[in-house]
Amino acid sequence: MDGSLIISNILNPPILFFFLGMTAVLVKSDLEIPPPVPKLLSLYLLFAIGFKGGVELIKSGITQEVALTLLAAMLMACFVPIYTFFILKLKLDNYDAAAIAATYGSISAVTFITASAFLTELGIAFDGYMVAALALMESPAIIVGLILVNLFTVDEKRELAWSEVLKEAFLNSSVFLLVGSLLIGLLSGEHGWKVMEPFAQGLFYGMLTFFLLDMGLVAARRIKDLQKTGVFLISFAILIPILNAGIGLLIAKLIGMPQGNALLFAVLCASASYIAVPAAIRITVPEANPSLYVSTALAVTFPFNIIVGIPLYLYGIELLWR
Amino acid sequence: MDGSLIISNILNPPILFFFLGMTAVLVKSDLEIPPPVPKLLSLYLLFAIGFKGGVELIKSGITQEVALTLLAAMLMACFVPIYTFFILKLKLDNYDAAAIAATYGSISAVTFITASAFLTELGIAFDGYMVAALALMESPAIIVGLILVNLFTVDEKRELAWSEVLKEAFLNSSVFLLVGSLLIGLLSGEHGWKVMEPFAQGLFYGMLTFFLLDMGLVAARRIKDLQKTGVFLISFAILIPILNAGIGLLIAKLIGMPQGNALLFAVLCASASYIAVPAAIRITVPEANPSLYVSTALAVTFPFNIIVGIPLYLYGIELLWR
Amino acid sequence: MDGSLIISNILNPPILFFFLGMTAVLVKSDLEIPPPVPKLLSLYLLFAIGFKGGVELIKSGITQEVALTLLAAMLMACFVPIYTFFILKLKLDNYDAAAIAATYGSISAVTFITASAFLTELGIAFDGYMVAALALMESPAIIVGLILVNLFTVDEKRELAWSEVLKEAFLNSSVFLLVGSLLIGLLSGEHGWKVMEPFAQGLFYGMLTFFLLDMGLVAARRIKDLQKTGVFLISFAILIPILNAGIGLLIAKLIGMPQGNALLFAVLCASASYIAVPAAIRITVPEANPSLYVSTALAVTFPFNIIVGIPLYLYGIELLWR
Amino acid sequence: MHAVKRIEIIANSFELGKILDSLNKAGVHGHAVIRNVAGKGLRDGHEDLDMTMLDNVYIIAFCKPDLIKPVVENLTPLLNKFGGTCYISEVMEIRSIKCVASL
Amino acid sequence: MHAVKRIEIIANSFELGKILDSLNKAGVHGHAVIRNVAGKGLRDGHEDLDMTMLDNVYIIAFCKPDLIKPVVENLTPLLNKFGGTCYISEVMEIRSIKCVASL
Amino acid sequence: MHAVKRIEIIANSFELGKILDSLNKAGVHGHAVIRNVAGKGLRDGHEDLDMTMLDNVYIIAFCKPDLIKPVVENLTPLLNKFGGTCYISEVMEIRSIKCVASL
Ligand SMILES: Nc1ncnc2c1ncn2[C@@H]1O[C@H](COP(=O)(O)O)[C@@H](O)[C@H]1O
Ligand SMILES: Nc1ncnc2c1ncn2[C@@H]1O[C@H](COP(=O)(O)O)[C@@H](O)[C@H]1O
Ligand SMILES: Nc1ncnc2c1ncn2[C@@H]1O[C@H](COP(=O)(O)O)[C@@H](O)[C@H]1O
Ligand code: NA
Ligand code: NA
Ligand code: NA
Repeated sequence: MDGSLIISNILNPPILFFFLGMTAVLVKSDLEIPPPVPKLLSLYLLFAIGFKGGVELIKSGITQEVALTLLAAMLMACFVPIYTFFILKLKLDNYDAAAIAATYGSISAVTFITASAFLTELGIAFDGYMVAALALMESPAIIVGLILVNLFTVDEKRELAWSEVLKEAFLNSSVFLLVGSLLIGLLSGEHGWKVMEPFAQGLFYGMLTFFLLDMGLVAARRIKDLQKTGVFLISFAILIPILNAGIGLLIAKLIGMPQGNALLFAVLCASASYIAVPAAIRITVPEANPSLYVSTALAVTFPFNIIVGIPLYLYGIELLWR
Repeated sequence: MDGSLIISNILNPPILFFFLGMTAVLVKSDLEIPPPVPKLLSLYLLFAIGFKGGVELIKSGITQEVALTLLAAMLMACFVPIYTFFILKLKLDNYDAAAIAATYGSISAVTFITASAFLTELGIAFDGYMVAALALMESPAIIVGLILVNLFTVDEKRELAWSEVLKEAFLNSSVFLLVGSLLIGLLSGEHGWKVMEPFAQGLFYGMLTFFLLDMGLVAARRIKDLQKTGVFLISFAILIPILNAGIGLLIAKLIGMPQGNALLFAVLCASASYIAVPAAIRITVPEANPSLYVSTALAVTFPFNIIVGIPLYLYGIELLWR
Repeated sequence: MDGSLIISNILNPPILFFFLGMTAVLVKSDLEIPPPVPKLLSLYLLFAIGFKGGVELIKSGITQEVALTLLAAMLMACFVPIYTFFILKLKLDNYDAAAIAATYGSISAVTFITASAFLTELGIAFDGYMVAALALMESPAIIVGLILVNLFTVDEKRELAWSEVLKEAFLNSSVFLLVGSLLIGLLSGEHGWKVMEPFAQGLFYGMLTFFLLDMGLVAARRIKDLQKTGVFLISFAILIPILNAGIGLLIAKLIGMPQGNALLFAVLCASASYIAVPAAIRITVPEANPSLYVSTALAVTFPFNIIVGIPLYLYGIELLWR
Repeated sequence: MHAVKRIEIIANSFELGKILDSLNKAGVHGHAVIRNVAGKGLRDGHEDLDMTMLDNVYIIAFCKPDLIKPVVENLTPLLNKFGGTCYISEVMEIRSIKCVASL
Repeated sequence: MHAVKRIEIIANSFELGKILDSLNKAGVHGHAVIRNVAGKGLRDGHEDLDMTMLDNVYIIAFCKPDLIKPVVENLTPLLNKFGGTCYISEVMEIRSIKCVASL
Repeated sequence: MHAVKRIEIIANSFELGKILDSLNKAGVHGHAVIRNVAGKGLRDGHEDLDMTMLDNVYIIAFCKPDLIKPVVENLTPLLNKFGGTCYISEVMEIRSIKCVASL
């Protein structure tokens, strides 16, 4: 890798605005994206990606290739939280270990979106059904996380929480809007896409850019939390994504995914959830410390993935697929 | 009607997102469009429809056809609240009857917008000046409603409220922005339209979609209020729109409106106001119970019109205009 | 000037919506753009103008013409607050005089944007690097203002404030986002522009329109503050912009700017800051009365410039450049 | 520090202008207003932040104890007509001297 | 005017539903909710308005003094489990009669 | 339940950082902040939510009674310089034990 991938990734406006956001916090500018704008941006991005994915899924249909990809996605979503849980237990208690494991088993939609923007830039094709993989990988980790907590801690009252867990896992606003938009995309097809395109496609980069500006602000504000988390968690937050992406790439190669899809799959495996899962964990495992599971995902893994990870995994693909 | 109209209406993304919103509330997802986003969406929709209407009105000019249409609109806006008042008095007191009558005499801009999107889908033409009819029909019902209250109740202090009533009727933000945008559209014409088009037209479907998503959430949350309103009001909220649309269609046929305009006119007659009128009534007739006049308009008539009503009235047109 | 310039300026949708906003307040309509939407609109406008300016600056490169223009901009940004300070001291105390001087030495980005929209309308070319002049002119006046306060008042504790002044001058959110977007535009160039265009260009007029609608509301609400400010300040707020624009035009002619650039430069000289500078002054010179420096800039100079000033300065150019 | 009264009013946002007017007439010139307050009271049986016109405002005003009587007299008819609630409590004020140079 | 109690609760927004339920069960049926409250407490060491899920709500409820005991009993386990704080103070209520015609 | 003090501060949003710092220095580590508060006080004669820089914040902090003295000493110069108001009242705290596993 001659660094040119990283540089062409970094010179993208969305990534540059992410840096601008981080800089704003570092130099103590009072720049802020006022609430609830960030929430609106994230609703928009979930809507746009889900809807477009649905439209493309109906075009491609559900082939064996699609089924294999979705299966692999499910598998990784269940496997990642289990093995990371045991790594995390080396240093953390069961609650925190399960919470962080769930975070890393799930995915970050914005990392996925950034990766797909990167692929579009480079002219590498990828399939719309990868959004279905994204949707499938959001929830299982939450459930696996809670099973782990139940297995490794003794707490009578926890039993009661199952209905709440399922609700949090499958009906939280991120998952619900993404899956809903995907289904509506499926139902309304090419025809629906035509009327929505200026909104769902035209604004996409701009909205992503503003969202990443805000993410830069948020991630930088979280950086001071990292002092509390310690070296172990920081290394975890960089190494595990690389490892997960690596495993993801091997599976992708095995089942013969095309390169674009393989990158998106690796990014899904490598990314960690900083909205949906923390919200669910806060309710279902209140014993876990939010500043651990939010800050690692937000202030380390997210920036790492969008700046270094995406081009790195693509480099891996170039090596493996040669 | 072979149901195909209803289905092609339902498969529109905006309508599907309305259902998604309702579903979110029913399954207790925490999906929400954070305030003040819904308000912003409604400002945008009023702006876009008013501005476009103005631009098209200046193109068509004020012909006899236009004048007749506007006259018919005024007439229905005054007549509907009067006759519905007497129907409502069968079961309700004067305050509530007048409040609900005013609600149904006025119009819902979003229902109108949804209908015009439906016509565009089907390739049926309609005229820009229908927006002027929309604007004209917003306010009269508020005034008629207050006259009815004054005639049928004895309350010394009410006299004082007239200046406030006129202000609420003609200067409330919905009416003001719609009429203002219409006038600005008239003044800036084709030339102004060119620079505004990507904003006022390109985003239109997307904004409508998000607004209907929110309306789905709001309508579903209101459904539990319906238990208090009882069977009488619920039937009222479905039958009166059909009746009003029917009368509207007859008038439209009589004065020779083209089919597209006739549908929009029927929809104006059939729809009920859930923003402008309730706000005005709350101030001018505080004795009326808001959950009655808001919930019927919002949780029954609005969904009925956009899902069943619009294709039904179009079916009526196909029969009548044959 | 046969008034046709003023009229063609006034018939622009953004200006008409400014009037609509003022009218809403005058007739006591409850129309409002709910917070934080105005802030979002201003972030968008700063982003869009900065980014576009950067992209165009990289295309044109930094020629001698560019360097001369930027130098002239710096000069005016330092000179205007000094001479207006002494005019203002005739009637006001040192604190208020320095605060208002700083306000008029800085610029209003929205006035600049309105002027560039006006040029685009008329088909008069201007250069992207004028945005760099805009960025350069935002901050110096704040510093000059504080130097003036320090020279003319005796206050021990003020010394401490310098680091804060520099921070307020160069890192306040407006300056930071504008300069940041400019730099990102420089870095991402034509290629970055292509993906951002539908967002950064397509929505531009619409966003400006909504922002001016809000500015109309805000300016009209401020009008009653003007009673307190008195005739001296109101005349100041109209005459000084004309004078500054005149000086600006002479300098522009001297260094041979093309007409479009000259108009933008005159508008920069003539406009006064109502966001960045007041925020900075409120912190660094709390003794000054905000209703004086905000209201003159917002309720007099801003409307004057966008309605009369822009076409007037263009008329001046037609005379001078003939 | 000296004792003052704290007036809290929760009412529908459309009443805001009228309430501030009546506070003003009673001699209470300072206030703070928080918008977009959701709530449930006697009158409306639901969380009602959903549409434009149904959000509440929360108004806080601190004033000298002797102003309470006129405030209550002015506000009661308003609240009776349009709904809303008003509560009064005791607080200590930290006096601060403002430094505006000229007005 | 008569004396009532003022309950103030600051908690994460995800607890809102549970807290209102438990107020309701304790017999407190009126409340006002302010969203998007930033804050710092024992549990989380930072201003946390930044993401969707971490904002606090500020809940105010006025109630008759005898309801305080059940309220505290109902709320304490919730606050212990999920975090949040609750404070109680004395206020005077201005009685107002609502004028809803029919329900 | 035990008695604590409630500090309420209303000030322009640009003062927020300085005020929280001075609360912190006085030993008050918990607080809640409500943004976008409109208001009218001695200094500025108008509702001023309209532009970016002129909105107020409403800060609430509960603390032990003995911290009031340093708080007042720290805050007074700030409020005198930049404007804003501060009020103190009595409340009862419902103690709650947090359940964070590790920090
Ligand atoms: N007991 C209460 N405690 C707190 N807020 C209340 C209470 N009662 C009413 N409110 C608030 O005041 C608003 C209007 O009350 P009402 O006029 O009773 O409907 C409600 O929407 C609530 O936000
Ligand atoms: N002493 C305090 N004063 C004011 N607000 C507080 C205080 N302690 C906690 N809070 C608020 O309550 C929220 C939850 O508190 P905690 O459960 O202690 O993290 C915090 O985020 C603050 O907004
Ligand atoms: N008497 C009061 N009651 C309630 N809020 C007040 C009062 N006085 C001032 N405020 C608030 O504090 C802010 C700053 O006050 P001041 O420094 O007096 O301008 C005002 O904008 C109001 O929001
Ligand atoms: Na993952
Ligand atoms: Na109607
Ligand atoms: Na200037």
